[in-house]
This record gives sequence, C-alpha cells and structure tokens, in this order.
Amino acid sequence: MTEEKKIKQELEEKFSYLKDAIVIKRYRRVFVNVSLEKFDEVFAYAARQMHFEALSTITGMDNGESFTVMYHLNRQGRIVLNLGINVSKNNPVIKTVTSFFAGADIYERELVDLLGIQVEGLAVGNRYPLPDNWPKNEYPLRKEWKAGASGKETQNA
Amino acid sequence: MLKAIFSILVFPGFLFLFIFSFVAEYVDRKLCARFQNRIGPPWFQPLADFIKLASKEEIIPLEADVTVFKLVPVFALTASIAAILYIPIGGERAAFSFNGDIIVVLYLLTIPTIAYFLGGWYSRSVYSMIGAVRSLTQLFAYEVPLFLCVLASALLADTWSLSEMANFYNHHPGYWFFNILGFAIALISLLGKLEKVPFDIPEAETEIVAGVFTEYGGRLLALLRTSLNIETVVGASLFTAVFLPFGFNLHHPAAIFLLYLVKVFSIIAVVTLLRSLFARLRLDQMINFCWKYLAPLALVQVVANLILKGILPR
Amino acid sequence: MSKPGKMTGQLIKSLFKKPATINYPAQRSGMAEGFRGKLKFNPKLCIGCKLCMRDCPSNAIVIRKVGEKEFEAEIDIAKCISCAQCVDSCPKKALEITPEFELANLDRMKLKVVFSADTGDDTQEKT
Amino acid sequence: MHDPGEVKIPIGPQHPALKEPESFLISLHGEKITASSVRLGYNHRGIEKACEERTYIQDLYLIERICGICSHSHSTCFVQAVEEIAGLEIPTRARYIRTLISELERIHSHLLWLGVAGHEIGFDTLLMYTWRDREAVMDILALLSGNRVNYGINTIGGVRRDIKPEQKEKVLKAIDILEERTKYYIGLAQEESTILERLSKVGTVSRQDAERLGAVGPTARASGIERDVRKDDPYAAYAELDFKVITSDKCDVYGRTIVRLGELMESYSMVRQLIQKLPDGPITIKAPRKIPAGQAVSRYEAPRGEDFHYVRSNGTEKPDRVKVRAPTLANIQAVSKMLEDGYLADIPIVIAAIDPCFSCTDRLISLRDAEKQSKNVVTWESIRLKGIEWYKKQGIDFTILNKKLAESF
Repeated sequence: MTEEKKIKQELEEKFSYLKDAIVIKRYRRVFVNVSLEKFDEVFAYAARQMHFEALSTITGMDNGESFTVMYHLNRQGRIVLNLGINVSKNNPVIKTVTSFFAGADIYERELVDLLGIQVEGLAVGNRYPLPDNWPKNEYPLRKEWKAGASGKETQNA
Repeated sequence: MLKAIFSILVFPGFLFLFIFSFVAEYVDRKLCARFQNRIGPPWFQPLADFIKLASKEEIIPLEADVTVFKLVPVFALTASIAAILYIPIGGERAAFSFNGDIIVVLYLLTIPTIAYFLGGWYSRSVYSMIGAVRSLTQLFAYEVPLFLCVLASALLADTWSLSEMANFYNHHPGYWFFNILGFAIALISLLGKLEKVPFDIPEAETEIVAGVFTEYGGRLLALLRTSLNIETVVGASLFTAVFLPFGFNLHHPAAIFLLYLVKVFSIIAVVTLLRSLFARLRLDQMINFCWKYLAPLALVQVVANLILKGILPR
Repeated sequence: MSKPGKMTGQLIKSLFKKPATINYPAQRSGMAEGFRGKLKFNPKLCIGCKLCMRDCPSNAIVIRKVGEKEFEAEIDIAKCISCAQCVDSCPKKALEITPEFELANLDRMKLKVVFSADTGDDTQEKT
Repeated sequence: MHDPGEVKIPIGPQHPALKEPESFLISLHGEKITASSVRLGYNHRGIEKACEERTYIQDLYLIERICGICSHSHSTCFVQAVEEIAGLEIPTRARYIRTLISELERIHSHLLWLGVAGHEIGFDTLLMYTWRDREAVMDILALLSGNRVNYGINTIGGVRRDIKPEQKEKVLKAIDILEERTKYYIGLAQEESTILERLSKVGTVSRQDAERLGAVGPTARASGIERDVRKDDPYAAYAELDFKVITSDKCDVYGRTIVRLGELMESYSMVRQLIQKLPDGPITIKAPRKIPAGQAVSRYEAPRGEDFHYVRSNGTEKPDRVKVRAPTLANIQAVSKMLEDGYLADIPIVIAAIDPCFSCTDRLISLRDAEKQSKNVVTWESIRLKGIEWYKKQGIDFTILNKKLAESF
C-alpha cells in the first residue's frame, strides 16, 4: 500500500466522519475537507501523531458565500496534506495554529489583512502585508472587492 | 612673511594639496578598479564629483546643531592642511619646523577624526551618532600603534623634529630599514585612520548608511571628502618622511620632489591593494586585532630601537 | 587554514588583464541572437484577428483597421515587457521580435510607436 | 538621547543593506542587538488579485515578474499546477529544457548571492569578481531563452524555445569556466581570514529552531535539515538526475555560504547531465485556453528554498485563486532568531544570508489608478522642473548640455 493510502486509512480509522472527505489527487497530494468544529482535533492529530512537521503555508479563498481556509502540511518535505475548512463569510473566525507551528504567524496575518478572517489567539504584532493606514473593512482578496476608490486614499495619506 | 603665506596657500599648503588630493583619489579609484578587473573612472572624475557636490543644495537636518555641523568640514580640512607644513616633502627641510613638531603633526592628524565625531554627533541622526561613536572607539585602537611606530623612528634618530629626523636618516643611509616592522604596522593603522576597508567601520555603508557623513550633502560633503583625500596625502607624506627617509641628497630639487611623489603614490598603491583585499571587520574584532597584535608589535619596535640606538654608530 | 589576503595573486594578475567591463556607450557588447527586444510588424500578413491583443499581458499592443484588409499596429514600448507572447499567438506570423534593446527615451510620448499599414515602417506617434 | 544605553535604529524601508524595501527595527545596546522586529509588505503589488482578473497565458508572464532572480521558479511552479489541473503530460524534451533553465537560474542566483554577501561584509572585490563571472551564465540564459532575466521559456504545455546543438557547446564551455571559478571561491571562503571572521558563528539558528520556524532551502540545509523538493518531491526531470543534497551542520552564515557554493558544483554536474541526456522530440503540446475546474498544489525548489503555489480553477480562462508562498516568507521568521545576541555589524549579512527576495514575499494587491491627480502629490516632472530652476538660480544651466545629449541618441 502506498504511503498516501496509509495516510487516508489512518485518518479514516481515527475519525469516522472523514470517510468521504479524503481525496488522493495524485501521488504525494492528499486533500481533506474538515468541518470547522472538528478541525482542531484532526489538525492536532496530523501535526503531532502523524508527524506532519512542516507547514508550507495557509491559503485563504473566497467562494462567494463562504471562505475556504486550506492548511498545507508536509511530512519530511514529501507528502503534502491539504486540510481545508469552510468558514462562513458573515462571521469568519478561526483559531490560530501558532502553537503547533511558530512560523504560521505570518500566514495567519495574511488571512486577517486580505480576507478579513479573524484569527483567535494571534499575538499582537505588525500587520502584514497591507500598509498601516489601509482603510477598515476593505479586504482585497474578497471577490466583491475591486481595485479603485480605496486604493487612492492610502496612496495619498 | 611672504614666504610663509606662499607655503600656506600655494606650496606645500592649500593649492598643492588640493590638486594632489584629486590626483591621489584618482590613482586610488583607478587602481582599485583595475584590481577588480574594471575599467575605472576617467581622470577628471574626482574633480567632476567635487564640482557636482559643490553645486548641490545644502540640506541641514532640523535637529542638527547648525554651527558645529557647518564648521566641522572646515576644521577637518584646515587641520590636515596645517599638518603638511611641518612635513619635509621637497628635501630635508619642511616649510616650518621646531623641536617637537612630530607630536604636533600627529595631533593635527587626529583633529579630522575628532571633527568627524562632532559632525556625526551633532547631526542627531542615529546612523551618524553610531558612526561617530564608532569612529571615536576606533581612534583609540589604531592611534596607539600608529604613534608608537612613529615615535620609534624618532627615538632612533633621537629628535622630536621631522626635519631633523630626515636629516639624521639622510646622513645614516640604511638606518631607515630598521623601522620596517614599524612601517608595516603604521600602514595598517593608517587604514584605520583613513577609514578604509577592513577598518571602514565608522562609515560602513551596508550597516549605518555612511556613518558620520550620512546627513552631509552638497558643499559640506565636498569639503569633507576633500579633507579625507588630503588626509590620505598628508598621511602618506608623513610616512615618506618617517619611514622612507632616503634620497634627500639628490642633486636636483626636482629629482628629490619626484622621488617624494613616487614614494607617496607607492604608499597609496599599497593602501589601495589592502583595501581591496579584505572584508570589513567588526568593531570588536578590529579593536582586538589592534590591541592584541599591532600594539605589542609596535612596542617591540620601540624596544628594538632603544637597543639599536645604543649599539649603532651615530 | 586561515590566510589573510588570499586574493592578492588574483588582484595583481588583474592589473595586467584586459578589464571585463566596457566603456558604454562608446563600446557596445550586443545581444545574443534571438534576444527579445523591440517588436516588428508586417502589415501584409496581418488578418486583424487581434489574438495578440487578447494575449498581451500588459496591453501594450493595439491593432487598428484602417481600410479593407489593412491594419496598423500601435505598440507602447513603455508597456511592452518583451515577452514575445504576441509573436507566439499570431497565427500568420505578422509579428516578429528584434534584438534591438536600447529603447529608452527622454520623452514618454515618443515611446508609442505606430507601424503603418502600407510599409510596416515605424513612426513615433505625434500627439 | 534620554537613555544612553539604548538606541533604536531603523534598517529600512530604505537602507543600503537592503536591495528592496523592507523594514527592520533594531534596538541596540552599544553594538549589541537587544531586540528586533520586522515589518513586511512594502512591495505588495496585488499580483494574487491581479491573477484572478487575467487569463492563464497572461498570468504566466505576471507570475514570472513576481521576482527577477527566481522568475523561472515562479513561472514553472505555476505552470506545473495549471498543467496538473488540465491533465497535460508535457513532452520529455520540454521537461529537460525546463530543468536546464532552472539549474542555470540557480547558478546565476547563487553567484549573485555570493557577490551580495561579499558586499554586505564590505568585501567589494569579491562582489566585482563574482558578478563578472556571473555574466557567463547570464549570457547563456540570454542565448537559450532570449532574455537575461524573466526568461519566458515556459508556456502551458511545454516550453517556447528549443535548444540547438551549437548552443549546447556554448553552455558546456561556460559551465567549465564557472566550475573552475567556483572552485576558487570555495577555496577563498575556506581560507580568507576576514571572510571566516565575519561569517563564522554569526546568525546561528539551531536545527530545532529552523524546523520550528519553518525555514526552507539553503537556510534550512545549513542547519542540518536535509530537505530539498528536488529530491523529496521530484518534479520536471529531477527524478532522472544524479545529484546530492548539500547540507552543513554549522548552522551559521558560513554554513549557508558553503551550502550554496556546494550547490553550485552540483548544479554544474546537473547541467552537464541534462545536456548529455536531452532527448529528441517535440517541445510542446497543445493546451486548452479554458482550464477545467479543479485544484492543484505545486512545489518547486527555488534557489532560495521551497516555492509553493496553489491554483484553483473554475472552468473559465481565468483562475479562481492563485496562492504564492515564496521561500523568503518562510525564512524571514528565522531572521529574528538569527539576530538575537548579534552585533549591529552582523545585521546586513545575517539578513542577506537567507538570500531574501522581498518582491517574492509581498505579492498581492490593488492596481492603483495611475491617472489620479491630487494637490499633495508631487509629480516627477515638477520635481525635475524645480531642480532645473534651482540650478539656474545658482548660475548653472544644463539645458544646452541636455539638448546635446538628447541629440546624440
């Protein structure tokens, strides 16, 4: 059995609700969809027990009605496990993963700035990557956001 | 009186040094470029730079002390020009001399560094201030070996006047060779004095922008750069008198002067080679190096000269 | 192991070597064959499909119809990134890339170049 | 200064040590660093958003311009993701050419880094020599791809230019020269005392810390982490090549230098293998303009470390989401750790040692209206006029000279 299949089997055995949520796209690429409530235990299990010891990045996406936040983990640089969660657009709140990966800090700040997703437990610090005088409630990576009016304000300030 | 004014304003004073410093800068830059396998600047580049800077607007930081800020380049320039008057360049005799002028020259050569410190400190910019502190810290490291080496040479000649020293070595040909260790140490210290790699710590570009010169621009920077170039020339001239005192008995004064030029350019060439050879040291490494190696070796030279003074025929 | 001044030999050797740099603009090194520089337009071949306009990543090219089966091209050199995607996209090979790369100009307006529909010669746009 | 013991010094956004705008605020006690903080984002250009508004073909060139040095890295990484979604299997020859360009790019990037490192420690001679030698590989890249940077060799479904037999000869010749020069630099780095003094025991980051902070590329490998996407998750033609992953357990800037120099030697051998094995065949297959809906993760070992792209398509000509994680973003978090207990003088080289590329790091955002006029905004033209006016008042007039200059072109 390939390593990818083993990962799928292990996750399915441990978390029965993941039965249909795991897709092996190709060798070394495993995509998993998790609900927001169950995310913590799956993520903790993957990071601690399954030894996915590196976080490549976190991708935030706007689906129109909701956001998808995808965590790209890898094991020894080989297999990439992509854990995706759906977050409602009305109340986008997720928890920080900086306790698992100190380096996640900057990726989470990106979610905050560009999509307006709140990250609980994120330490106070410089914002990234938008300027400090960027107007509130302007999130450029949201689909409805268009470059124009808000950009000018910050440029003049 | 007229002769004195001529010495101060024309030769070997202001005008001569002014032109000579441009030539020295050109030689330094061109050689450095050739060492680095580049073409390098055309001959008029230093002059063009000077004119460009001199025609630029002067910008003085809001928080800077205007008087000190403006006076510093003038201080630095005058001190280095004053120093050359006591250094014999066209023969055994300098324009002026008295017993003890070695000390005066050495201190006149310290004034530019102190001036840079003041200029940097009163610029009130963090980079300038750090540069100022660094230049002063560095001063204490290279000054000791430099002074010791010059004094060692004076000890052997048993005089405190540069002109008499030249006279002594001229009448005892070959004696200057005993100072060769001191010469080497002094050359390395000179790199520190002129703030060149590996001791360009006070103006380390990648760390503190330009150190004390960060806030300077326009005419003031032109003056500062000229004073640094003049310092190079004066330093090299001092070395020719102290460490390479030979050939003063040539028949023609022009020949003696030509020999002097050759000596100065050789020293500049060595300085250029050294500055293209190394990476910049850190301040702590530089101080360690100066106190651990240079100062003890300079002391060895002093002790050796004291012994030699007793043995050698006078 | 540690040797100060390891590069001395190399430096002295360089003194007697020809410099690696050249005195631009008096001397020019030129570019390799196939270098992507300024575009060239051949109006005889153009069929006005405007595929080049659609694929251009920086909207630097405009094809205009000036008569029956006659087209002229306007290229904004300031916008053109010399990727030559238009050359690949063109089904009739009406566009070509030349190795000319010294395209800077003191006047921004002179960077707009129009290739006439008759001869394909380029003229700077007068505005 | 109220507290004479502590000075806060800004390194950036404009600073000679940084080639790109990024800001480090350093607290100093004397020459010692007591605290540091980093502010990124000055280079944010809105590329991720812009990608969503352009076609795949246009995105290719946009992505390529994320960064000048690792342009091929980003474009290959992106194009691999798109090809994976579209289910395109590109020809072997195209894979080899892509790999060849990527190794040449690594050579060019590492030589550039060596020069920059030399400059940061005040060794300008080293800078001049390495950049002189780098011209050899730049010429080769210009010959093969048509440009010195932003090669534009990739297209969806293959590569755009083929390699001719006589070009192979030139590549091999240049590689011979470069190999000899690199051996010299390896000797230099191991023996020149001022280099050793400045690089050893500077900017250390232990293996545990590097792992915890997610360091990638040569930064991670210099801390003993044997990780290289080319080996771990082979793409393009790397599975068919024979090469070693260079690591060092020195954990400091010196280790990073040695790792990069070692990688140069590996790259030379790889380029030779690629030229030798280069199979015949087509260089491209036809790709659809509309990419079917799907998602893909693509990884690529850029000269600076793991480059990571995520692409989601929705069945149109334009992608739905493009996410780019450049290696510098992963490494920048280790910099604060490296700066701890260091000296002010070490800051430039420590920052340079991760080979930062801030353009890569800050991609996204807003295309601003360039036509905007405002009273507060000073245009370039008005600054120029003011300058001319000022000089005229001083009695200096450059207009005649300018005209002559303009005529001479």
